[in-house]
Amino acid sequence: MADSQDRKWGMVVDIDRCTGCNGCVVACQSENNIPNNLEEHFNQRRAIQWIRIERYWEGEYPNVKARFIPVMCQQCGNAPCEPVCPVYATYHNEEGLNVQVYNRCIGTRFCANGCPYHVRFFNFWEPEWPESLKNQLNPDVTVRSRGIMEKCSFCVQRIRRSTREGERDEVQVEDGDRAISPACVNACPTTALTFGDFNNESSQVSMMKEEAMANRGKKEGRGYRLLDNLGTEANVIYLKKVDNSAGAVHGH
Amino acid sequence: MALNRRQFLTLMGGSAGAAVFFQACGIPEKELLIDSPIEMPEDLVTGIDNWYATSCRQCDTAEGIVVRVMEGRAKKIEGNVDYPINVGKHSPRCEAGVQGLYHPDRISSPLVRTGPRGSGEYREISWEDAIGRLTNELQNLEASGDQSQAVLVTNPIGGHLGLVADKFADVFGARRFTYEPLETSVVRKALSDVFGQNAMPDFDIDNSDYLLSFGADFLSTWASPTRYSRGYGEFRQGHDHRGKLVHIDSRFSATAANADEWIRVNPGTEGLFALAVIQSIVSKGHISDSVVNALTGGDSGWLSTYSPENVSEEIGVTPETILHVGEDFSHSNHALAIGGGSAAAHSNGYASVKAIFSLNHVADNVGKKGGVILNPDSPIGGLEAAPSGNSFAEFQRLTEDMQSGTVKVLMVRGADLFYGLPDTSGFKGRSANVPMIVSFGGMMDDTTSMADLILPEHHYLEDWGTDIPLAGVGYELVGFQQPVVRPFFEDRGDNLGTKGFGDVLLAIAQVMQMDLGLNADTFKEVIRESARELYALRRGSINAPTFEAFWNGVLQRGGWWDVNAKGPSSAEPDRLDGISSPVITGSGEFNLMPFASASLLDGRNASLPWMQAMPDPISTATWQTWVEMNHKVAEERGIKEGDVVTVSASGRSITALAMPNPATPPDAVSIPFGQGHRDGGRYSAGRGGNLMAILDAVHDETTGALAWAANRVSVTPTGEWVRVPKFENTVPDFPRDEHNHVIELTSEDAH
Amino acid sequence: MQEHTQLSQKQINDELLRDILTVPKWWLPAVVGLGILVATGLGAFSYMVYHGVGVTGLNRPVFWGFFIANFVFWIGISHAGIMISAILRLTQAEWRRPVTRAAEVMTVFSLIAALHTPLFHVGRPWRVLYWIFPYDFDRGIWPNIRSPFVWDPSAVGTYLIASSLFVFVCLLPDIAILRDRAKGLFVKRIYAFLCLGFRGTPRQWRLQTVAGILLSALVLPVFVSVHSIVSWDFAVLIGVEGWHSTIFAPYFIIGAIHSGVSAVAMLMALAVWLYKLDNYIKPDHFDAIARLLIVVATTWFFFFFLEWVYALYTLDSPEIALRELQAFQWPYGPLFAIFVILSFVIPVPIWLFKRFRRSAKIMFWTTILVNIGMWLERFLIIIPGLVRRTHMTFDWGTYHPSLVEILIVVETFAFVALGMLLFAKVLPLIPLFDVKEGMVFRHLIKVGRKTVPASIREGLPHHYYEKKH
Amino acid sequence: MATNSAGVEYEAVSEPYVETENSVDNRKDVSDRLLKIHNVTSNRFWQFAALTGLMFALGIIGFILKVASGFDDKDVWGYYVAVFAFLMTTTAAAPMVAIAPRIANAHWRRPISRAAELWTVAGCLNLVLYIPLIWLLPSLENGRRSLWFYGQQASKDQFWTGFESVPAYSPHIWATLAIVSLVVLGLALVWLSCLPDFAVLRDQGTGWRQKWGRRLSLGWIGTTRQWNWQYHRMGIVSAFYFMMLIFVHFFISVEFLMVHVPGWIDSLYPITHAHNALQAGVATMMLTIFCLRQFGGYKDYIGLDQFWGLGKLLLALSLLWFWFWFSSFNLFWYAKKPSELSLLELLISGPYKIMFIAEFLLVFIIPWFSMIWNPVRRSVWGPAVIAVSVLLGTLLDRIRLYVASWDAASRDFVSMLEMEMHEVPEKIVTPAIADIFLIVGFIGGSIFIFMLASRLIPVMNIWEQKEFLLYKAEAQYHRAKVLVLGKPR
Repeated sequence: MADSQDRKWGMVVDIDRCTGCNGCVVACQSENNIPNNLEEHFNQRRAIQWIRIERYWEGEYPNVKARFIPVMCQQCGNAPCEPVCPVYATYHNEEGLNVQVYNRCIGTRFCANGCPYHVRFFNFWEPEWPESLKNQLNPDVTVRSRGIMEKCSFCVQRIRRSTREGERDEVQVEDGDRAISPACVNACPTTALTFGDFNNESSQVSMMKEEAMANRGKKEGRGYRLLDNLGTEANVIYLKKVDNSAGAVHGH
Repeated sequence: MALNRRQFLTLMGGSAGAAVFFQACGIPEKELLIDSPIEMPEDLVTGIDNWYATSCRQCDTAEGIVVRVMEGRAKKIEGNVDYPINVGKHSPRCEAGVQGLYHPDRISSPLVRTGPRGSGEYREISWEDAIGRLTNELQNLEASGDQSQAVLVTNPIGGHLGLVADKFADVFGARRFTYEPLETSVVRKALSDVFGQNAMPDFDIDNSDYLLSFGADFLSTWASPTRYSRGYGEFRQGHDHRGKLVHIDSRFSATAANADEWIRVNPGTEGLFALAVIQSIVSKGHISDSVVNALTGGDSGWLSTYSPENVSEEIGVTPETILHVGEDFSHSNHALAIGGGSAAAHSNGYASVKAIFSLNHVADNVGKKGGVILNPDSPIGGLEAAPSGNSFAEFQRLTEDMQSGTVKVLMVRGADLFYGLPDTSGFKGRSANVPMIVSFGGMMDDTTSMADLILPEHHYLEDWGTDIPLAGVGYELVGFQQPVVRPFFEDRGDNLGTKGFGDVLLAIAQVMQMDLGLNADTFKEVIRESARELYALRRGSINAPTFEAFWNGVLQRGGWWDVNAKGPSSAEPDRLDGISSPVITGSGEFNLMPFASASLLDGRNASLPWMQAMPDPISTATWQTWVEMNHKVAEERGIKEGDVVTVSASGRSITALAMPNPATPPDAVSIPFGQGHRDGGRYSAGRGGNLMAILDAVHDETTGALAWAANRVSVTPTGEWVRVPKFENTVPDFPRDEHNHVIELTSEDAH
Repeated sequence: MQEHTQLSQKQINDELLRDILTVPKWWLPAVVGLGILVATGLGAFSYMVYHGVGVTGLNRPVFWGFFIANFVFWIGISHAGIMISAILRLTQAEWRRPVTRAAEVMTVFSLIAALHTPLFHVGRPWRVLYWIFPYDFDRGIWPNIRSPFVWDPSAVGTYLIASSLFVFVCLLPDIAILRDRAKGLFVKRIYAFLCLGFRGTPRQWRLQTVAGILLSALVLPVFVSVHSIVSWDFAVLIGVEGWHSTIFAPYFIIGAIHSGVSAVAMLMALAVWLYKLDNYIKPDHFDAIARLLIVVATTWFFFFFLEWVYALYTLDSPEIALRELQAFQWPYGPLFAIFVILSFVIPVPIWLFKRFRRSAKIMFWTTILVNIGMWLERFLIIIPGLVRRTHMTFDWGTYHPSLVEILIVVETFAFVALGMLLFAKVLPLIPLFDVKEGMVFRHLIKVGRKTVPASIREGLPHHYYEKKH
Repeated sequence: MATNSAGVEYEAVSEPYVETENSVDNRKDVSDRLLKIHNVTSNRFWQFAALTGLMFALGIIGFILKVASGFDDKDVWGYYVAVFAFLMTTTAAAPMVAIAPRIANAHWRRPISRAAELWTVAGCLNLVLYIPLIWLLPSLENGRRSLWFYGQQASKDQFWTGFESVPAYSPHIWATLAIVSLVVLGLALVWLSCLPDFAVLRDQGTGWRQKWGRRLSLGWIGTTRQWNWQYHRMGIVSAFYFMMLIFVHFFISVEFLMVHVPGWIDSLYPITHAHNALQAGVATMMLTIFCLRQFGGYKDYIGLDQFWGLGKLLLALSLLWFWFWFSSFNLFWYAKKPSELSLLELLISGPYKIMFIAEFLLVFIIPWFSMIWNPVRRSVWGPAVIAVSVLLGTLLDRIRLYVASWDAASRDFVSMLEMEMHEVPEKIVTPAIADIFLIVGFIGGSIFIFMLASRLIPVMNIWEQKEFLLYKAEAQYHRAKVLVLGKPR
């Protein structure tokens, strides 16, 4: 990867666009060979969703609101999960991604405790598919065995593939290319998710970040990071929801 | 060597106790080899992938999709960037297509029933045999001259498949029914009256700045959710002015959750609300007289009986609410009103929806930016969008015929009658009098498992097809569906495996020497032929020197469209009538607010694990049928989350899991459709409760459609408790974010 | 002092070796019973390895549970040995003598018990090799030394080796005696081999003493580091509310000493009861250890108090929510109450009374209470934090241990008990030579009308031997 | 060489334990000899006293200057608080050297316990120094974080909202109570332990000493009952003094340090603060007994044993210092929370870096790596030199922490409510002339007071010395004479 050194992948999530439709969730499941979450997995609170929609309630009937926020691995620049892994199963790659090396992982689950966003998932059981459904599995993504951690990878397999094919055909993978965007980003019907390279000033995410973080705190600057006070330097920027309901009580 | 290493590692692995155990039970070798992490699996070259364009059949809007195919297997579905309806976007349901394709419980060859009906005992037969048996029956009818005793029921299918089915039916003389559990006939009729169009118009949510939606959960399930969601995204942040969404509904739906204001009205009074808004606007005179006359038929006197003051009582809101909605609506530049869903599912549904859509005439946005965009007719003669389903009333009549034995052959395709028709219709019982039920289902469902003969059809990813969108995009569009993979069961040979529905009909027609007038003997040919008509037009998205080039272009881009071939730019308002108050049956203490599950819709996707496991936007519940009720009410009744409750409406009842939340109106409970299949593969059979079954037979006055939102139910705990399978974790209260630590909000004035 | 009884060396040998050379009748049933428990535990472990960690009650976000709590507990217990024998040795506390051996042996066994659980709880136990050993299996990458989980095995390992050595060095003279008294050639041979030809020459004694003192001095830093590191397994994480507290290292250590020394006191009582060692373990010893316990317990409670004060001092809503959960909400509230009462409120006031301090029975029960309390303490530090009462209320979790976990935890207890029993069967649980030395050192001084126990002062500064001007 | 039955070798003691020119076992002689030393006051003493008195005068000037400068801007007061804290960690902690070994029945304490207790007299200065701080202590009304949980900014649904009834000025009240009671307890302690010696002054003393001896000895005649009471009272008062000392440090470290630095949540710090005090206290005593031995004429009584004992203590304490420091530093540095990183910058890596490094050397490196050698521990000069380094280090530590945090508190970019410092003061606060006066003056002042007090109160604990004679004996062990020490229970 010749040019990979100076890439820093990031995402911008516009909560004001998100409708909580779970499109991203299913897209992610289908792209990343996430085992089928059966009923018992939900009941054991061991369901795996690399990206999840969190729903928060505000107020009581009739002045009630449900807020949705998609939460995936924030690919922290200063990730709490990284230093604590005893076997380097999780490390920071040269493109600013927080990658999980499945075959090194022994499942101490230290990283999962370190993660303040709870986006790391553990394979408590051996993942199983009916024989015929295995035909759907994505050959670019490892099927994780039991006993190891897994988490959102920004669909690193897509980044790799498109970069590789880009090199093969001597074309630059340009910003916002669907081939390099994660499955959730391509799926999102309302374009709430935008993916790109923060190191490239002209990329859409960079400009959105610029615009959003420029005047933080003010009304027009909607950008913020999740639990920023922990100093994780997350590479996912959230754009605040705008609440213009009559008599809105929340907000700053 | 391997064994040594394995012993070495296991023994050294600190778990000598278990080592012996491994030796016995055989941990797979790969488990014990430590692979090189330098080579990330993502770095491995795994072959070349191709993306094929086709159209999705998971829901009624056939979205354009591209399917990633590697080594002859479909891997991933994404939206087709070119396709006008859902430019590159897609709904969560589309993704699950691949699971349908590779579902472990697909039927891999024609079956004939050996045991009693419903026993599920079948025997494989060859296609010749199967088609032979069906044609025999049909020929007998033909011989005895009562072809009308053959009935062909399908789901709403447009395009060429619809064409073939219709032709087959009327050439043979069979009765043709179209069935959809949650009927759109009310909305379709209302639309055609208000805008003079059979197909649904396109709603330019993108450019609108004030969106008034009545009952229609358009961000999740209603009509063309993906397209509307795309618009919604732009509507929110695409322009420098953020649009305002006001949702008027008797239930807190996903759309209500995203609305800036959710105005809760009593069930069945959405239309009244709309009418009151119209009245307030008319009385204020923010509207041209011509429109007023057109709407009121000359004298606007009768309208005043629907003034906010008069109806607010019945609607259950304050007159001020209606007035300020009227104000905002009439003062915004691009106001838009859409409605349907539960608003249409009442005895006054037709009148309500008509009033709702007439608001667009009041806003005078028909054919304008940010308004209602009308669709042109289909570019190909005879090729129509899918029709709305026959009304419930008609199906009741059909069951009576079945009772009287005038239905000999019942051919069902994609319509799960046994599941969807409420018990009041008596369909289940009366089906016993039908000598032969034929199903074309590719997978067992409640109907197919009752069939005597099963002719499994292809999955849509293996089959040809075309689509004239139900909710068009304002210009001519024909979607093309092509097989992206070879039939999964082709290894079973020509005489077993699956075949396309169209092909089977054509084959039958051939055997019976019926001329369908399609001058083609395979379904693909049919499509190719009419593609020639498109080619002949010499315009639109694909201009090619030769037909082959054109054909390839069409298949590559997943369809043909002509952005210049627009629909009419205006429509005459239709006269409005008064709206009667809704008929609500049942003696229970709660209004039953059914809703189409975001993933399972009316139940058609229940067999797919991803759909089952997809959290509901509001309750985040999965895999089950749940009852949303207000948490205060639940507390009073001592019901907590996960309590198994019996929901009974006028005699019939289902059990479901209580799911209290702060948003459900105290006087209502809402339950999703989609679960409770008797049969339907390992993932859905016998799971949850079938809400359809317990609905009472209330009809829409005009169309006779089933008013599925017009029941009152009682909820009684059974005393059992099971944990609701949901992704949301266990919390004492509902997840709240009072201090806006997680979701930060900026508060801003509406205008 | 009234208990001052000079025992002849023969009597000491006879009494202390009695149960080694003969089998008491309760011994076999006890061993069998414990053996069954251990076997069950290992069975449960194998079951877990075969089916996956899914058989535990762990879930998202509660990724650690009983196992880790148990791990911390046993590490805590293991601090008793060094506390008693090293620190008291360096400070020349006479009363330590009969107790040291039991404490050190318990250290060794509880360390092994502690090492069980982290191995058991990982997702793929058959791969832990390259976690624990800094040897890279030609993968070009070494273990991540930034991780406390790499510090852990090294520290605990060192501690285990050091304390085993310590035990062995202190055993040499006694094994020699066993060699001389053992009947049966084979047994003799074994003891002969084990005692490395110890014959009690002055040089051997000098070496043995020096080795003991050196080891106890050198093991002290390890002693401190082990539990600090264990505490950092939690404290380095900002992801879990309530764990990231600077006081954790000292707090864990003082807690460890609290539970460890209590465990030793319990052992002493047991020894008196099982092996009839009233001649060696006297009320005086209980008195001394109880006074030590009072100091330790109070200090520990102060640290505990500080941890809480600072949690509340942050006024951070998740922190407050966590504390509310820990102290007031089901199921942790009641457990919390029990923990505080058992590990401090009940025992310490009791120990304040000399009468109770000097009663083996009361010391036995109070110290058992303390250890129940301290196990709960570990549980209450780990789980309530992990159920994540954070701002992301959507992910608040719960945790219920499964049978497998409980069985394995029970196994660790059974294992330590079994280990002690077996040890006591083959080697003396009370150091003969140390007791004898004590007898030699012991003197009496008459002050006015009352006699005061006194002892020969060891290691006087050398300048006493210089001739002055 | 002798070998006992267990085989342990023994060197015989060739001389009696207390090394005096001509060894005595007679208790009367002990008191006579000690009184003799006590009664004479050399000129050197007066010269030194005059010097310290002069320093004290400077201190008073500095004090007045400070108070005159007003209480508004905090950064001016940084050094002042530092001096206060320093005295709290030295003079107030020194008595622990008497208390702790006494509880542990360590005989080596006997010659130095009185000197240790005597330092409490200097505690009066701390009280004086504290008074202006009452006005400087921020009240709870501006919603600052505090031990007293006056949590205006805490959300209402929290279980301890009851604490909101805490008056806004509770820190002031508690602080005053704590410090006053510490000083009172200290004075009580020294008086109690002096009772028998006052009696000796009364009986054998002359002139004004005898007069004061009569007044202060409270009719001590040494009955058994009086002795029992004596032991009990001393036990109780010492215990209370210890607890109060810990509390005061807990208190100071929070109310005078942490509240001023947003995001400084360091639950270990009170322990560290108290521990620094113990360390400095030991150092103070080392220096004290060094002076007493070299210049005070107590050479015969303050043997190497005392230096050895203190040396071992200091060795352990300096190791502990590192451990405590590392425990918190490691967590702050590892977790990389912005609030904590800025804290590290303020206190360690920022403008005060040099100070920190110096302190690290003086308080940990030097003591640890020198004291680790027995020869150094067992010498007279070694401990004395190291004591100086430790005291210097402690002074630096106090200046670094207090000046830095009070400086931070005075900045406008820091509000009491915040949990994080967004900026860190970029340069060190230079001491004003008044500050230097204060530092020099009040350190000198404490010594001055100590010296004056030592004229009336014997710095050598006569009765404990005498008592010791009872508890030691020489025993014949085989061919050797060995020392036997009694440990009363």
